[in-house]
Amino acid sequence: MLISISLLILFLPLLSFLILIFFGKKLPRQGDWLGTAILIICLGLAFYVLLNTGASDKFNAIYNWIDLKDAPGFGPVKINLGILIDNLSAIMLVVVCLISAAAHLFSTKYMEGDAKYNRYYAYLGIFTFSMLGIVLTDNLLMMYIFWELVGLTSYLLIGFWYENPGPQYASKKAFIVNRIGDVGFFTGIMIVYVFTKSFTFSEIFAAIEAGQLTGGWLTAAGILIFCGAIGKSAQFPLHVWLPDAMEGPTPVSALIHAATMVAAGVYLVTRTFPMMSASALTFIAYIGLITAFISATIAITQNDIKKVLAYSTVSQLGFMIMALGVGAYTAGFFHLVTHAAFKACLFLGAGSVIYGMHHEQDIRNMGGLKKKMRITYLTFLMATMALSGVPLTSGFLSKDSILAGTMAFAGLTGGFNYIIPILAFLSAGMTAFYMFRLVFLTFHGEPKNKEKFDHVKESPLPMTIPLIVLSVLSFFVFFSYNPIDANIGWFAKYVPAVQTVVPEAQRFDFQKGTTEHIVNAESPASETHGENPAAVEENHSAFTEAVHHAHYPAMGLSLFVAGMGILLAFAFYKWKKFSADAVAEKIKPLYTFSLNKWYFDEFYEGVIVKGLLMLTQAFRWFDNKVVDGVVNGAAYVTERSSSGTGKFDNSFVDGLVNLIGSVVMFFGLIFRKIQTGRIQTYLAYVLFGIILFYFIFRTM
Amino acid sequence: MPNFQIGLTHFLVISSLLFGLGLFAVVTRRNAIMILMGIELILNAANINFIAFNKYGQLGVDGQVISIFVIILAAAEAVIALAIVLNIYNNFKTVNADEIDNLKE
Amino acid sequence: MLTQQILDGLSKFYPETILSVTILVIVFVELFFKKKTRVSGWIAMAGLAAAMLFTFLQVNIPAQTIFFQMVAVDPFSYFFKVLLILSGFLIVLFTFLSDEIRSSEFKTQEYYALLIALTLGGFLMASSVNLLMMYLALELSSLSSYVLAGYFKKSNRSSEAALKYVIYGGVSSGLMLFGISLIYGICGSLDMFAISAYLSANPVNLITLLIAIFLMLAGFGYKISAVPFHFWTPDVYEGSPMPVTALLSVSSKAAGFAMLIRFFLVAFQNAGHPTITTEGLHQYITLPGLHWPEVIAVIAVATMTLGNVVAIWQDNLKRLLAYSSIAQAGYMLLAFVVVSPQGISAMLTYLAVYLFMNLGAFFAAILISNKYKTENIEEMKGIGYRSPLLCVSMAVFMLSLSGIPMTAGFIGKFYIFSALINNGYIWLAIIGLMNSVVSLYYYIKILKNMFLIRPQGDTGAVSFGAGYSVLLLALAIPTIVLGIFFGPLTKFAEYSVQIFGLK
Amino acid sequence: MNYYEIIFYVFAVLTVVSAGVVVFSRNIIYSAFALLFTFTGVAGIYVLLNADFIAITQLLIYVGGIMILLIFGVMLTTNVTNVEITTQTLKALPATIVVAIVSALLVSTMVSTKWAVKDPISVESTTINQIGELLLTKYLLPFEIASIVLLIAMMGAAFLARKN
Repeated sequence: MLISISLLILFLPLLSFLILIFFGKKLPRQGDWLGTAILIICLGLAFYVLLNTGASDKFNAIYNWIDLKDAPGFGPVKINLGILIDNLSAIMLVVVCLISAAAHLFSTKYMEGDAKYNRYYAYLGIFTFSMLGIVLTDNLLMMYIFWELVGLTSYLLIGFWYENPGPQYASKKAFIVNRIGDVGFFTGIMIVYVFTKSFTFSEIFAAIEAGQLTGGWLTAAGILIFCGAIGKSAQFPLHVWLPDAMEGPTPVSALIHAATMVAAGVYLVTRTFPMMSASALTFIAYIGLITAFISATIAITQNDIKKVLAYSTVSQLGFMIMALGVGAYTAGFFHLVTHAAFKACLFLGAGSVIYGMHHEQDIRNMGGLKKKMRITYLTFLMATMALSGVPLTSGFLSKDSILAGTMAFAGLTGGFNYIIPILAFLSAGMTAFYMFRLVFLTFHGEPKNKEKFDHVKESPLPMTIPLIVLSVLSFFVFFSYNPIDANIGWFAKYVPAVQTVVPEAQRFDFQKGTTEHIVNAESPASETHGENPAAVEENHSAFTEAVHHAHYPAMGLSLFVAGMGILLAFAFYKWKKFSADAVAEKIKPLYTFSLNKWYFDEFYEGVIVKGLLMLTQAFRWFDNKVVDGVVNGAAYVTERSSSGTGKFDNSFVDGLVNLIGSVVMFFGLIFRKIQTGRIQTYLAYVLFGIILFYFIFRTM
Repeated sequence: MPNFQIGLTHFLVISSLLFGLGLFAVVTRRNAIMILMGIELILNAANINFIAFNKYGQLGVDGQVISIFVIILAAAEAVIALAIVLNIYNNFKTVNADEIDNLKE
Repeated sequence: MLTQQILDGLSKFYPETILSVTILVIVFVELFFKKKTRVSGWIAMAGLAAAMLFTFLQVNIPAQTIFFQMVAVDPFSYFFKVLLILSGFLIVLFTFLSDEIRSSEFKTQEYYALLIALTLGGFLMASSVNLLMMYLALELSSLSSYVLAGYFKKSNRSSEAALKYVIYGGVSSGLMLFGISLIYGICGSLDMFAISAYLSANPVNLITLLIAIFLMLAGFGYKISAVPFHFWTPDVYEGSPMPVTALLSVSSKAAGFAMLIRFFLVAFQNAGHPTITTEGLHQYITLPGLHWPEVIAVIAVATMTLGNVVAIWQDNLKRLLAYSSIAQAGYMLLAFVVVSPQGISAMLTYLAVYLFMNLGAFFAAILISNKYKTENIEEMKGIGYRSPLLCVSMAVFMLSLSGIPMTAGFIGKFYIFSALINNGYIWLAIIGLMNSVVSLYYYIKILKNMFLIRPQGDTGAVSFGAGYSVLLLALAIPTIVLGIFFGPLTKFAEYSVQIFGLK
Repeated sequence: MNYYEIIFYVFAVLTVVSAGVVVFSRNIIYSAFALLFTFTGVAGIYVLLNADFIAITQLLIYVGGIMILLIFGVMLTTNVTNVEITTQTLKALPATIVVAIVSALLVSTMVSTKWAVKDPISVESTTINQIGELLLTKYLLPFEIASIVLLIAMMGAAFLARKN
């Protein structure tokens, strides 16, 4: 039953896509109501699924897709497709449907009058479909397929206004940068498949537990699969696509860059979490940390309202990844969910502002909007507080658990790893600062652009309703009735930590020994662990203990840094105690460094792209001089020996390819000429063919 | 002294010769009706085979029944082919197969 | 006793009987309609539907032969009957929607009667287990297709196609008949099971048998357009009315394959008594000294290679599709080289998939020629912007024909190549793959013209009626869906070959 | 040489020579009439092979039907009053070689193969009874299908040949 409902949820958006792309133009209002209605239905169904899925429930439907029996030298080749509904996918279903429905509704006004209105809604539909596919699948292969589909559809959405060079460039960049990560992802999948002969998560975990994939290969597989997340979730060093992707329509940014596509990477790591070895986890943690820190520093100086949000997204994604890396599984996923709501709210709020300001995006030209856009302001402020980690918000809960997790991790592993909590707290402080800076510059103070300001009106209802809904969801009550401790909320109970399946030698010290009896008790292990909440209590006992101890210090510290950040923002932009410009002047090198986004794009452009170009130049030189020399030499000899054989082609490889091409074309031409149009010639050929066959085969 | 006793082989040689002559007509004669005559020769050759094998293999009269069907089919095919040739003549004012080569390559 | 036997046979012969009656009804009813009418088309549809219904009733019938071992009723023929009816249906719809045929001033009663006759011939080709019956069925289907190819009497191209077809077909079937007569001489019977029994029990002159096989191959090869018996294909395909071309490329080819498979497997693989292995699979045993799988391998490689390399040079869409369908026949023959249930079921899977994608390509071509009045690829520049649905569907069919993943064509090729590799024919698989790469070139060429070059001159959108769109989608959606959910299809194909050949 | 052999050779020569005339004659009318003799010769051979009914059928259908049809075809498509009734042959050399090889192959195979020949036994004077019986039992289905083939042929030919 739940499986059928989930299939319905999956395919309804696809239906919306098909109807809208083919018949959208003919429907009233180009069918936007259809897409929106479908998504709202999906949302309802998703809630139904969530309510009917217990914390330890697993509904799995498997369809045998390809069965090739035994392949020589490999074993049975069998590929299953499957749907898996468990706590993770149930929650993600709701999140994706919720944000998508909000974006649909919001767009009815925001995109009104666009020339490709129906196509826009169609794209939203197919994008939602692909994202839901990622969420619902129970195996890596299907996940990869939908992963690519998400990449493709996000390309369409980011480049929706492809008439302009900006979106064109941005969509290409997003696509290409994602491909780099996907290569790693695919390689990882293949490694896993070769060792475990399966794509299905539960089978893979069982096989790893049985020791079929260990050692360096296991770590490599983990890191390579994580590469997919690096691309999709915009982690360092592939984070460069996300800020540029702001060229797309703003509701799209809310959908793709708050809750769905970028969350897919985090979701992937969550799903594959049990197979990550200690080394892979450490790698993940540091990537997350670096991402969180760097993008927080960049966000401080950005002046485009969407760019600030973009870098803040990258930074928050870094937090989630880092949380998973340090083993704070629940906290990472929790942050994914809370962040989805308030970040979508922020993006849609930004959309509302941009709509009101007639496509003005520079915050230096805004100011004072508070009075004119009451609802937008309040919702935006609410979401900002959540993102900054102000108490009583959902963001406070989730960020606090992450920070506690990093502290616990540092405490347990010690040494250099203390840098993780230090930088994490710093980033959290910066987050509070740049978010309040954004609020002050946009909504407070004097309007900078009087002319535009006069025309500003509050956005219409279809735009404000999603804002209100999403901002309300930023309150703590939806996740835990205790405003300072998430651990006693339903969420932590619903998504308990999972048991790792990697061999003991490849676990962190604090993971060792503590769970041995559980592993034994559950053999043969065919499912992921953590089904029994009592067992989970004892799982990770060392880590859980440490987190517990770190909870209050972390909370205090995080309150402190957030407070400091907010205070600074007040000092700079509200009370004007200091001049931001003056400070920027003082630390000019740092400022420009941040403003220019750490020169990542320039670095890539300068070193990698240029380097590649130079490499190709070098190859061309090599080609021209050396290979050509050899070839020309050979040609010279050939020419000498048989005059007039003609020149060889410019380069060897080209020549070979062309040669094959020409051979094909040549034979094509010959065979084509055989087709004389004269029936009797044909018949003579037939007889000739029979004779030929006779003489070939009579000797056999 | 060669064996002049008439046997299966004699009939088969005749059928092979008919078959060869039919093929020759099909491949070399320009007139479409001549080609049809060639096809008839081929079918007759096959019929001789059926009946000869039938007699010398002691196979009842199955071969003869088969040859009846072949004759029926030959007639049907000739009818259709001639209708098509007439139609060609109406359109092209010629029935020379080698001049009708607009569809090619 | 005798009567009982005949009546029993008749009770398992309803689909064929219904088709025969449909022919008569069409001929009779048309006497009363002087004007152009679609009545006969509807009757043909009704007949096909009834035949389909009665075919479905045969789904679990035990494999057996009826009418004194003339035809078999078994899952294998069942598979082909379903395929043939499906394509018959679609062709009737194509005819309804083709401007070419609608604008012709002829009455169409013969057209539908001939179409049904061709389908009936295909039914019998797929199910006959006696060479005489097989030859008769072949002639029935050929004779109707000769007339169909020349259906536009006033058109030079159409009548030229008919002439070439009838001469070529006549000679080929003559050669085949001579081959059959040799087989009769060698084995003393035309019953395939008797041939098989004779060959496995008695020593025969292999060279004579080989000559007989080659002569018969002329007949089979002409029907499935395999090199070197393919020469008629491009000329006839180009000249014939478009729905007829589609019919020839699918129905008649599928029936030819059915005949080929049954003849070779039953007669030469002593499939009357297949060995059953431990896994419950049939293992076919080739007669010692008879290397017919190698012959097929050579033909298959030649067929797909020639089809692909010549297709590169074509500018006429119909002609290109003709060469492409030659190449497709090559891929299918490739699977036949693997004389195992796996190979045969891969072949059947491909045939089913081919039905949708090839008919789809032809239907798209019909629509293009309806609206843009051209068959030339160069003149199709930018029409992707003018009729997106049509051209996207065309893209689906082209990509599927070339075997791009996530399309049905990929699944077909995938099964064929995996059957080849599993049985050690790695070289053949590699040649097949290389051919797929070559084929990509010309399929993409069409898409390039449609999508990458902006239309010049008139750029207004060209739309079609709902019927056209629905039919187009009805072909395009299976082409995609079968690329993802092909389990039932392959199960069906495996089921169709599993008791194949058992009496 | 007994009568049987003499008659055989007479018919054999008649068949092959007239077939040669069919193929090589430059005048299509001559070809058509030579074909008449070929068919008659083949009918004679059938008689020698104990196939009396088939011989009659051959004469009736081929000589009486198909021949007439072909001659009509010649008359309708060729301007008889014109002197140029002759039909030239194509560039014949390659074709001749191919056909010669095929024929030589066939003849040599026919001669060299050891056919499973059984000793002749006495046969009934006529085969009509047996043929009739077979047509309505074992060959019932082909018989019925043949009628459909004829129907289709008639219908198709009528369609193609009639004026609208």
